[in-house]
Amino acid sequence: GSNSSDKGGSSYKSELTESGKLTIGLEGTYAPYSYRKDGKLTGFEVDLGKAIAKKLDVKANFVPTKWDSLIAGLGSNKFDVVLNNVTVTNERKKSYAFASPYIFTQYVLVTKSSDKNIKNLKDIKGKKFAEGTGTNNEDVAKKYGAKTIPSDQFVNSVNMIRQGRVQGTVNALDAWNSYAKSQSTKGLKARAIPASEEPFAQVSPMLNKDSTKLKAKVSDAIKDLRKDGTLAKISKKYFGKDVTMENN
Amino acid sequence: MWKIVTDATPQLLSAGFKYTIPIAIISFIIGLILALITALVRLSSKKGFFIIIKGIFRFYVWLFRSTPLLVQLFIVYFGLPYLTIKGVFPHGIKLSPWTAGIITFSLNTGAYCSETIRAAILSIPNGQWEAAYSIGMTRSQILKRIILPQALRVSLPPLSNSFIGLVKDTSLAASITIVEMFEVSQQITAENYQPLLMYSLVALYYALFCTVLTWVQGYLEKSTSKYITPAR
Amino acid sequence: MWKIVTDATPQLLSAGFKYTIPIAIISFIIGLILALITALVRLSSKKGFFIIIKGIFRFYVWLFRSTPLLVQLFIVYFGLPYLTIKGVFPHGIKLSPWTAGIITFSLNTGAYCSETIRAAILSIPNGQWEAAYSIGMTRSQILKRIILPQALRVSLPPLSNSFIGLVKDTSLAASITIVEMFEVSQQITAENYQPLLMYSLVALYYALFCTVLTWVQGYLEKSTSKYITPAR
Amino acid sequence: MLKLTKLNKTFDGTHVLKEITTEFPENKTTVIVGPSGSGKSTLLRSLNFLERPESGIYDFEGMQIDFSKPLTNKTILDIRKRTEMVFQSYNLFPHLTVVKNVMEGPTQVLGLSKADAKAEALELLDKVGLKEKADVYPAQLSGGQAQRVAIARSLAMHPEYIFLDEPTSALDPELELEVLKVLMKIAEEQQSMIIVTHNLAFARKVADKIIFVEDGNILYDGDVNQFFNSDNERIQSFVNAMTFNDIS
Amino acid sequence: MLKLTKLNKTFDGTHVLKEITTEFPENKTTVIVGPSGSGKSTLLRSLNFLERPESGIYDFEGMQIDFSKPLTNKTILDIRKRTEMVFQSYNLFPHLTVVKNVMEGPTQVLGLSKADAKAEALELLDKVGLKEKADVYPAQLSGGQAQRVAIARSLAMHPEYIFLDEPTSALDPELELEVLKVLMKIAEEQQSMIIVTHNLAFARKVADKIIFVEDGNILYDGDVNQFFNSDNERIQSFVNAMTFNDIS
Ligand SMILES: Nc1ncnc2c1ncn2[C@@H]1O[C@H](COP(=O)(O)OP(=O)(O)OP(=O)(O)O)[C@@H](O)[C@H]1O
Ligand SMILES: Nc1ncnc2c1ncn2[C@@H]1O[C@H](COP(=O)(O)OP(=O)(O)OP(=O)(O)O)[C@@H](O)[C@H]1O
Ligand SMILES: [Mg+2]
Ligand SMILES: [Mg+2]
Repeated sequence: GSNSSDKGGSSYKSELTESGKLTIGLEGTYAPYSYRKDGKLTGFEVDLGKAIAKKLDVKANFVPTKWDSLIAGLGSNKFDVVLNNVTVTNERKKSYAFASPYIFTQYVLVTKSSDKNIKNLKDIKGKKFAEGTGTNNEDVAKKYGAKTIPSDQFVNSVNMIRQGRVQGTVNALDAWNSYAKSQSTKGLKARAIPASEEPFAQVSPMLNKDSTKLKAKVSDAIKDLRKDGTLAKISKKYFGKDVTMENN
Repeated sequence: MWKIVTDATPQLLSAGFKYTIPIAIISFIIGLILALITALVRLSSKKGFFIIIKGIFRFYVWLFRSTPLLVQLFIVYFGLPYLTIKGVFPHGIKLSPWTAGIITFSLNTGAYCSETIRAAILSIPNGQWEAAYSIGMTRSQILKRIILPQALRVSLPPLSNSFIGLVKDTSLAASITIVEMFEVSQQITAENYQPLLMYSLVALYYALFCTVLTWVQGYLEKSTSKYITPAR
Repeated sequence: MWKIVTDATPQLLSAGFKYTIPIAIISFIIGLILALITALVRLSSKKGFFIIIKGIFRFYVWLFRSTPLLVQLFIVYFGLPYLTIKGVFPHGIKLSPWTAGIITFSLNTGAYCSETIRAAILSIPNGQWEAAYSIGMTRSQILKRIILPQALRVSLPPLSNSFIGLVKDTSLAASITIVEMFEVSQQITAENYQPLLMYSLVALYYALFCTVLTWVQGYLEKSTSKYITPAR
Repeated sequence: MLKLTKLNKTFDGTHVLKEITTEFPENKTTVIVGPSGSGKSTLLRSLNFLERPESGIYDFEGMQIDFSKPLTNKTILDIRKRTEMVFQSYNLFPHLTVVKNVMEGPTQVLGLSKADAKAEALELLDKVGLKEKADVYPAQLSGGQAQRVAIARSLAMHPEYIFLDEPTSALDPELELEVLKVLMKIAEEQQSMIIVTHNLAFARKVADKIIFVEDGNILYDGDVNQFFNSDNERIQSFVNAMTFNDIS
Repeated sequence: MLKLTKLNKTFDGTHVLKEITTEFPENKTTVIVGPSGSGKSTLLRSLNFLERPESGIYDFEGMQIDFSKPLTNKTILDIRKRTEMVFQSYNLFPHLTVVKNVMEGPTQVLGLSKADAKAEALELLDKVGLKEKADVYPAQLSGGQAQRVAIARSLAMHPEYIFLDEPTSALDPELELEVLKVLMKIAEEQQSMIIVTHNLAFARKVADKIIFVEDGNILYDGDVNQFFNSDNERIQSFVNAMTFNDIS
């Protein structure tokens, strides 16, 4: 338990879809955020979910599903919270509540290494870019005038660049790093986008707007986890560095 | 590469046996029963109030054939909780993923297969009905003992098409939070970044199951055709 | 809510007319031709070298019925580029999304429909072959003029099942980067966060198209059955 | 006694049975003769409700049925149980073996045990000379054999009335004779029968009453000898036709 | 002249045609008689390759066919074009109108124009008394009508040989007579015909040669008058059966 939420007592528990459990929605197909290793769901967000649940004094219950289902499921109370690398945007704030951020994501611009035309985001105008439908990566690519091609997994985006089907992808630097750790990046180049060019995206737990008490509780938990170093620890485990601080 | 295969296999098979196969089999059985009832109702020549019942079944077939299965799953699982009926469902109809999945897959299969069964029944010559009628058999006796055994032979290949299609469609269950075989393969892909390999592997396991089904189909085709002189 | 519908409709319909409907229609036509050829080859009683050809068609049907359509699309689009054949395809077979989509959907439809057509041909009584043979008609004349017109009647409902299924399956084209109707609905959902509403809306447009197909099916069923005395 | 009063039946506007009024006495054999397409089959099928005349009264052993009114299923089933039809085109059940074809009615409709039904079925198959074909499927029978099975199947139901639509038209004279002998024996046992036939020699032997139908009208209805010695020109020419005296 | 030498045919081990050796003269009518199941249909169907005997030599107008060797499609097609079969069970094409049934062969196989084929088809339908049924579908015909269409369909092909398998068994005596008259007329025009029939009166009138088959063997093969006046007991009892003198 933490002191800062004592005024609400444990009344947030009445907002849980399943009593005694924090039901967490995620895709499970996005390393290193959430993915399957040796038959078990693992990843940064899985560890984070467990840590938050512990702070809330409930059990963590992970429910992997598709992106659209994550949104729909929050609406019809199938999940309490979505931990899926969701970036906070003004548009999303209209429909959902966001607890305090746990990752600040730097963007990366991935292209063929032979590509001399695309150096920074301004150069992607009119180019074909592979982006996940509904992601903030897609938003950024669109903002800079790229023509986006749907691609539901990061690895498919990379393959499309290799096969010359698209010119590049705007993605999370962390996703790229994770890929580069185990796969060859021959023929590809990646340029991390500095915050001055495009501000880092804030990744937060997404909740139903009605779950006000739960939201406060989750925010407190994240703040606690940041304070006690847990956040940095699991970030190092999965990203090899701390991505949980603003301007990391 | 070999390691990826041996690592992934137990996970894939466990999901297959826990979700993919049971969902496919249970839904197909329920769907077949539904399809049979639907075909019989739609073929009935009863008049009066029965017209309304026929209309309902017509609507059901239309609805489930005309809309995407994914949307059907979505609405049953995520949409029904909004459907509050005072007294009966004060908090909406909240189904577990399993229940929602089985219901939707069954209804969908039932709609498609009812068309197949309807066509097969219509293909049996009238003389068969007449001979059975004049023995004094009731409509349901005739259906059970004379028409359906012959209709089965005609409808086996398209019904098996539907079953095999259903096996693959169970992958949509991932969208209502059931981590079936295909979803597992995608989760593993997220770590090993080998989508082509993983997809081929999961396709292999689908193929194994479907091959067994094809054998069953072949066996049933033979055993329901033994009274037919060979066609050329 | 009304605004969401009116905003989304033109985008959905444009994707529907540009991708969903053309892909479905073209693939179905090619698939039907393929299915017919496959069914005829598999029913042929020719011996010798032809056995190998029959084996190939058997394998084709097995392969495309047994594996998920999504995997097929994936392998044709993402996998074939790795298939370098010296001299012929030095850089692998790189197909455009359209080509890959049409090829895969056609092959898939062909495999399923070949089973339907095979069953329908087998359901025509032997006496029809014999009467036509003794007039001196060739096998292909008999098929074209005597057997297939009668088989069409039996196979219409299951074939229409396949077509309607295909219309919905075109949504998988999104995985090979074709922004068809369903993908558009997901893109809009990504902005407005109303998946249930958007899914229902896109389901409505699928339903409209499938309803037209159901009408066509009904019309064809009537016009191919006019020589039959009504069943009871 | 079956009585028909003012029976009318049309097919797509063609009047095929015109104000038919006649009766079929019980324990007797009534033979219906007439040219092809005259309506004999339609008349016979109406007695079993396989055709539904538009109007007319059908008196089945005192039970009054008005064809211009809707019929209840009970009435139809009741009369079908008490009557039996043998078809021009056999209509054997192709998916059942010969003996099972004969057993189907007794086990399903009369509720006989399988053993009893089988014993009687084999007896009846013996009667029509087909005991050794008991276990083959109808597709393997020659035309004559198939028709004999159909006759056995109807006899197995011990019906009050048997309706036979050209029961021996596919049999060669020898086997026709055997079957006719069986039918004669049943006739002698006072089984009520109504037979449509083109075999006037047989009609003459077996008929207690003869009905001559032409173009949907009854032209003759009564005594057998009077029919064959009629001085009506139409009847004379019809009767003479069968002797093939006219073949040049 | 068609000649068969030592023809053998088995069905699933049952020997139904045993060392059949006989000939069918051209410009003559050969009649095959015999009890049901004796193999008459099988014999006739072998002449048209609808059945494939295991062994035997078939001499078709000088063309030698050895059944123990594989047959070429050309041979089969050639002989089928020059012969025509009328079936016991009509086998009309249900999806074509009556006149189109008759036109199918002439237009598709002989290459006649539609107009010519139609004119002749209507003539032939007139010959069998069915001109007014030209535009209905087979399902709407009575049994007798259907068989007459089948006969018209075969006549339309002007075959060298016509094979008829109980062509009139479903016709009533009056119309049978008309059809028989047509067949007699064709016989007089020296059309080669092979007819399986149970109508011995007709056989006597029309046959130039008679073959009596029993149990897969030819018991008699030769002159018609000798057959009917034979002192062979088996033949006598077969011939007598048709007069129904034995009906008690
Ligand atoms: N289902 C039907 N639809 C339309 N017309 C029909 C139908 N069945 C019979 N007919 C017509 O009704 C008339 C009487 O037919 P029916 O079968 O009763 O004759 P039939 O006397 O039994 O002839 P046959 O001796 O040839 O069997 C015929 O002209 C026939 O064409
Ligand atoms: N497809 C088949 N499979 C097995 N046995 C058959 C088949 N066709 C005919 N038979 C058998 O072969 C024998 C001869 O049959 P076929 O039809 O030639 O007799 P038929 O002389 O024409 O008889 P009918 O006068 O009754 O038409 C019969 O015993 C029959 O049961
Ligand atoms: Mg009749
Ligand atoms: Mg025969």
